[in-house]
Amino acid sequence: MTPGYRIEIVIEEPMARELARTLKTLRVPGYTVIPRAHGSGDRGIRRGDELAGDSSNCIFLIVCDDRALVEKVTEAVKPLISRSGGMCLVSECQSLTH
Amino acid sequence: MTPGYRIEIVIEEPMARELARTLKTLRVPGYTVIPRAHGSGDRGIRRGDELAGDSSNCIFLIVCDDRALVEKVTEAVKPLISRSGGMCLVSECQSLTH
Amino acid sequence: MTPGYRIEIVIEEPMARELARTLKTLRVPGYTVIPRAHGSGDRGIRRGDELAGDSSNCIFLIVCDDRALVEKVTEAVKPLISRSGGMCLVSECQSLTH
Amino acid sequence: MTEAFLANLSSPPLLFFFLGMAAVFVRSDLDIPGQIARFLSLYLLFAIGFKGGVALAEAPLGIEVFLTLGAAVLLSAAVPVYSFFVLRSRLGVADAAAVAATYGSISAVTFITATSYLDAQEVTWSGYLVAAMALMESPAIIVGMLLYNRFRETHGGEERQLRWGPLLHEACLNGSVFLIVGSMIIGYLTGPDGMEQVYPVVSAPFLGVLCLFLLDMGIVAARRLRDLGDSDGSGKLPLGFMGTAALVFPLINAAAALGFGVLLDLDEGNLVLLTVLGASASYIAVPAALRLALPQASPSIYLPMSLAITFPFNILLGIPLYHELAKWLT
Amino acid sequence: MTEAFLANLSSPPLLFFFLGMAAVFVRSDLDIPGQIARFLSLYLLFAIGFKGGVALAEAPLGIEVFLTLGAAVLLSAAVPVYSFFVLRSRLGVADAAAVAATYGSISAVTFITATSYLDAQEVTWSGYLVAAMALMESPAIIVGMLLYNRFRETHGGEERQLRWGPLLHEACLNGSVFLIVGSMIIGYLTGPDGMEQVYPVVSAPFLGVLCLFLLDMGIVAARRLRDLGDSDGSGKLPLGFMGTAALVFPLINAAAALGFGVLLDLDEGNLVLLTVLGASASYIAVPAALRLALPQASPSIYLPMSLAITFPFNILLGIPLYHELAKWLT
Amino acid sequence: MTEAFLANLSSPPLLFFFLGMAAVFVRSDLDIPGQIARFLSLYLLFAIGFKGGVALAEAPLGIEVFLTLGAAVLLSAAVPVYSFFVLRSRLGVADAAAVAATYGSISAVTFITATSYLDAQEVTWSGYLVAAMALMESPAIIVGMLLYNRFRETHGGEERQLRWGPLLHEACLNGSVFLIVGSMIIGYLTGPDGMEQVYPVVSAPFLGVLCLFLLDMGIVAARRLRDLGDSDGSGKLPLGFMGTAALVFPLINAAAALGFGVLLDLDEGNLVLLTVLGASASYIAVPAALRLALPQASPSIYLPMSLAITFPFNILLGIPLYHELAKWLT
Ligand SMILES: Nc1ncnc2c1ncn2[C@@H]1O[C@H](COP(=O)(O)O)[C@@H](O)[C@H]1O
Ligand SMILES: Nc1ncnc2c1ncn2[C@@H]1O[C@H](COP(=O)(O)O)[C@@H](O)[C@H]1O
Ligand SMILES: Nc1ncnc2c1ncn2[C@@H]1O[C@H](COP(=O)(O)O)[C@@H](O)[C@H]1O
Ligand code: NA
Ligand code: NA
Ligand code: NA
Repeated sequence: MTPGYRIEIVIEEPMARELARTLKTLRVPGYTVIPRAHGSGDRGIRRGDELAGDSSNCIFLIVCDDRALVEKVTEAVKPLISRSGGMCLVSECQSLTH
Repeated sequence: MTPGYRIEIVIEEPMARELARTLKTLRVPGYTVIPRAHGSGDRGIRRGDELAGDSSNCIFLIVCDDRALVEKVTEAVKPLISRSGGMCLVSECQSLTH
Repeated sequence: MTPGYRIEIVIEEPMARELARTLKTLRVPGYTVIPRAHGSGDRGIRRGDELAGDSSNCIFLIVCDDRALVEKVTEAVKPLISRSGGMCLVSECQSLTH
Repeated sequence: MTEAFLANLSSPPLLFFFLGMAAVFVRSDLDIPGQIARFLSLYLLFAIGFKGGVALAEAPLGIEVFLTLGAAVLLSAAVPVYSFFVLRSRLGVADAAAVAATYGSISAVTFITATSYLDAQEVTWSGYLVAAMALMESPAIIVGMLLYNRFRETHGGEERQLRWGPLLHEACLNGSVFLIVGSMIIGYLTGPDGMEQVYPVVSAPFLGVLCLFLLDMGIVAARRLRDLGDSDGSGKLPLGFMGTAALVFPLINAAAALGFGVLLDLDEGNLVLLTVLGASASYIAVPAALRLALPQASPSIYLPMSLAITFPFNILLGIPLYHELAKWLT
Repeated sequence: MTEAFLANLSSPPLLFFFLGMAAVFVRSDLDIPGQIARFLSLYLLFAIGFKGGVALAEAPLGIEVFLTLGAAVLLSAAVPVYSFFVLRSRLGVADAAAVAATYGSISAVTFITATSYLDAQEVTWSGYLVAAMALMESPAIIVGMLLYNRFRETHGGEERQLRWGPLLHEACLNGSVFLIVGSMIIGYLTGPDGMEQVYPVVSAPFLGVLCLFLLDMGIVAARRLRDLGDSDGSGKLPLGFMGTAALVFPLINAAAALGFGVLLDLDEGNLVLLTVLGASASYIAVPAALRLALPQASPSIYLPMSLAITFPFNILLGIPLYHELAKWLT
Repeated sequence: MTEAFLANLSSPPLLFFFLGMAAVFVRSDLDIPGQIARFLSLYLLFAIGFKGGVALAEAPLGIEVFLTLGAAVLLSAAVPVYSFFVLRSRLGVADAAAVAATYGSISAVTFITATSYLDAQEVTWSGYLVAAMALMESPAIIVGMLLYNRFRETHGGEERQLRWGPLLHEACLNGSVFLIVGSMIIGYLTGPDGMEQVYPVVSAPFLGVLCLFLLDMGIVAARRLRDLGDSDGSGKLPLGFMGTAALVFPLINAAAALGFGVLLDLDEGNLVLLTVLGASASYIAVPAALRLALPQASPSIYLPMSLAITFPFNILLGIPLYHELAKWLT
């Protein structure tokens, strides 16, 4: 187990592709995506029932042990969530990878 | 990034509407729901295969920076999970919203 | 609210049954599973579009207040994720159960 | 008589039910995706409702119809009462009330399987039985809640007050009931013309979809049965009692329904269907309502009883048995 | 004339739409699983595209066809312009551009409902209208973005530069447009032979599937309508303006389309369909594109307008109204 | 001969496969929801199994049948052996064994596409070929594991012991195999009577569903192909070798199967199908089993080979090629 950071990003589903591309550019070691979440926030309810998926959220989970990378990721996410809503959380954890 | 609290609630899916209503009354700033989780606990296995969805769990994620609100939410959740099962977690995090 | 540990395990979906069995043997108090996540890591992209589900991840969330049990779980998970990929995180939280 | 049983057991839907059970017992990973299973179930309710409505529009509504509907409601309200007192011998108030409600209500899939059985045997039946089915979903839930409320222990000065609003809402407006009733009304309004337009969806694929759905039901029922077996050691559940009750209740309730039906002088097909409604137990609508109205009751008691024991019993042996009895009585 | 309205309102697809709305208003928990709803919508696009393609292969392509397609594109590009200036009176630039794009584009489900209405009335229509539908999806998005870009406030030395690549990509290659166009091409290439092979999937179940899909649309639209009502107190949204615009725009645009159609001397059926295309507003393709291209616009303005008001208005009253007008004009 | 290729390439299922690939290459966001795709695949297995079973019930089982089934099993067991040694030249033991197992086994969708090709060409084929398909799924997995176990490096005193239980279980009872075999048995038991009942689900929509499913397969295959392209720079994967092998193996295995078939004196249709079984490679059953039985092997080697290269090759060019050869040889 090594100490690391746990980044969680809630973002609307149509933005997922763009975020995945951004993360690749930043060379994060990996990420996990939970699709089709719904929710509610300043921009009203996202029911997750929309016919083209444009009213769903998804959640990205990124684990890394590099504080500088955390900064880079949150910086990169900021414009995305200020444009179309969402949230970014950072907390600490112990992690075990293969 | 501002420090805040991360509340996670695991509750059975048919209770989701009631919980969402409660959260609205408590004026939480927002929440994200992961539907169709399954699991196992004191009340046996929840397979998530039930035909009417009554054997699934869902997970609510609520982020707020107000300790008093955290208390209110956990108080409100207590009767729900003691009646029909589930769990409520609170941890600390750094959060970024728009 | 009692202090406890929050274990998150990302593992590929076909391994979920085996992990659930293992957790039962270790007598964890309960677990919640988020199915059909996708992601990317050292072993490439897992698109979650695979016809037999063999390219999806799932996420196990286990909460317990016993440090020794946390060790047991991470020990048991280690060979699984070194064989077929994935990740295991541990963090602290306050928990409320019924 | 064995012929009837064999004919039933060798029909495609039943064989797919076995296949689903077999998949679980040999631990194959065969699985129908959850949203598909829910949709197949919605489809069957939609189709049977529509067909029933069209049939109602085609046949004149006689006094027989209203008497039968009345008998159906009565049955659904009376069954939970006697069951409750039987069940109290071994179960707590909440669990007894929940199981009682389950057996008073009906299983739409059992009903649908029975209609396809009758169709295969070329026995006619009337559309108003679909209305009877819809009417029998809710009363049992209400009676169950009344029983619970009357007999539960109250603490201190707590009052025995039911929240009628949410209860009636859950009982009468849950998705399944709403869809059957709605489709029946639409079928009634559009009549044979409407049927002609939607025939390729409502009617032609009905039996094939039933096969796929029973494949899933076999998987689901067998899993519950295995979970019961797994929990055997823990001794928490009164397994013997649950098993016996889940086999005896359908027989008693079938007898009661047969009695009503004979009094009403129903035809062979309709008699079989009323009996099946009496004998069947809910595992979708009632559990969904109980989760909200009576969370104190344990789903690991009422759900396996109706889903893992009574349902397979009814579709495998019950339907041909009720048919033989009905033939003998008409 | 009331007859036409009643015939429309009592067709099975419309009745199922009402049923879906009713489910939400009585707070039933009836729900079509999300992936099923998406698939039903893909199915309808696939089927209408294929049918349109086969029809194109069967009929000679005259000059009429190209003129109609040109008129359709023109309409879809012109509507956003006038709408934008009307909408600017009450909405910000981003929101006005988004609503304008929504109303310039089309709703495939409204079109499909109109074809099934015409089929029921035994009025013929031509396959190339499907091509018109496909062509009308995209131009409105582009015009909307141009308007936004021209009139938005710029800060400092910022340039008014559109990123054309992603914009054209979103506008022309989103899943719905791609599937309609692709299926139409395949239908065209395989012709009646291909149709014979896939008839039991593409054609026979079309109306039944439309019923199930409109059931879901009723649920979805009613939820949006209720959300609007809930947000009433907050006073953030100009509800009165939104409601009026969502009822007036379809009428104006229908009139414009009728005008074009009469000039082109279209037949009754084709005239109705062109009018429906003009009157309808997008709630799938355009919102999906706007999420990426114009995230500054608020979905809680443009989505409820097209989905919760214009869509029900068109399928309930609009289609028979446009039909009456078309009959009167041809 | 070019005619046969063109006829194949212009059939609706193939055109939808192209459409799916095109969607990925132009980066459209067209997508079939995951649970739907899985269900379409289960439907195809269910339908082909049932059809095969009914056909078996109708035709007398001759010695030819058993010889063909034996040849099929032999083929499926022999192919991995030679492939393994070829593959060892460039791949590690685990990866070589995994790819070998993949090519020894079969692809049900390729088989199904071939049957619809033959139906379109009005070439008859026999139901027992479905049984051959089911029998060929598993042996290759077992042989692959035996090869891995024999040739892997062992550390210290570790023994070369296979856990036979889970291996056989995975190989023989995975969901796809179970569903085909089960549906085939049910089709056999219920025969033409059963077919009549479920015809509107099992048979009529088969080709249309195949179109929708191949649309999804086109998307999935093209994504894998693009991922391969993306990983080009990293140089981790022996792309040239993978591509060559994925095109050469089907040809060699087709030749072997043709040989067997000619020896057995099969009819044109059956010969084509046996050849297709030989040439096709698994991308559902075998990968699912390998994930559990051989996690050391990298899915990014064996999956793109069979899914992104061999599968498109077989359905686009392979099937008409094998048909030409079969015609020439019978
Ligand atoms: N305080 C919060 N806690 C959890 N999730 C949130 C919160 N605020 C926003 N979200 C999520 O972010 C999405 C967009 O939020 P917003 O941009 O505020 O509308 C919502 O639909 C929620 O899923
Ligand atoms: N210790 C735990 N860790 C994670 N999830 C739990 C835990 N206990 C219960 N749960 C979740 O809460 C649901 C209801 O729990 P219970 O009321 O204990 O049956 C279970 O199905 C699990 O999804
Ligand atoms: N750093 C990470 N952060 C979040 N998820 C990860 C990370 N690394 C791996 N994963 C997840 O674990 C799965 C398997 O990872 P791997 O074995 O590295 O290919 C991936 O598909 C991701 O879902
Ligand atoms: Na009953
Ligand atoms: Na329009
Ligand atoms: Na092969």
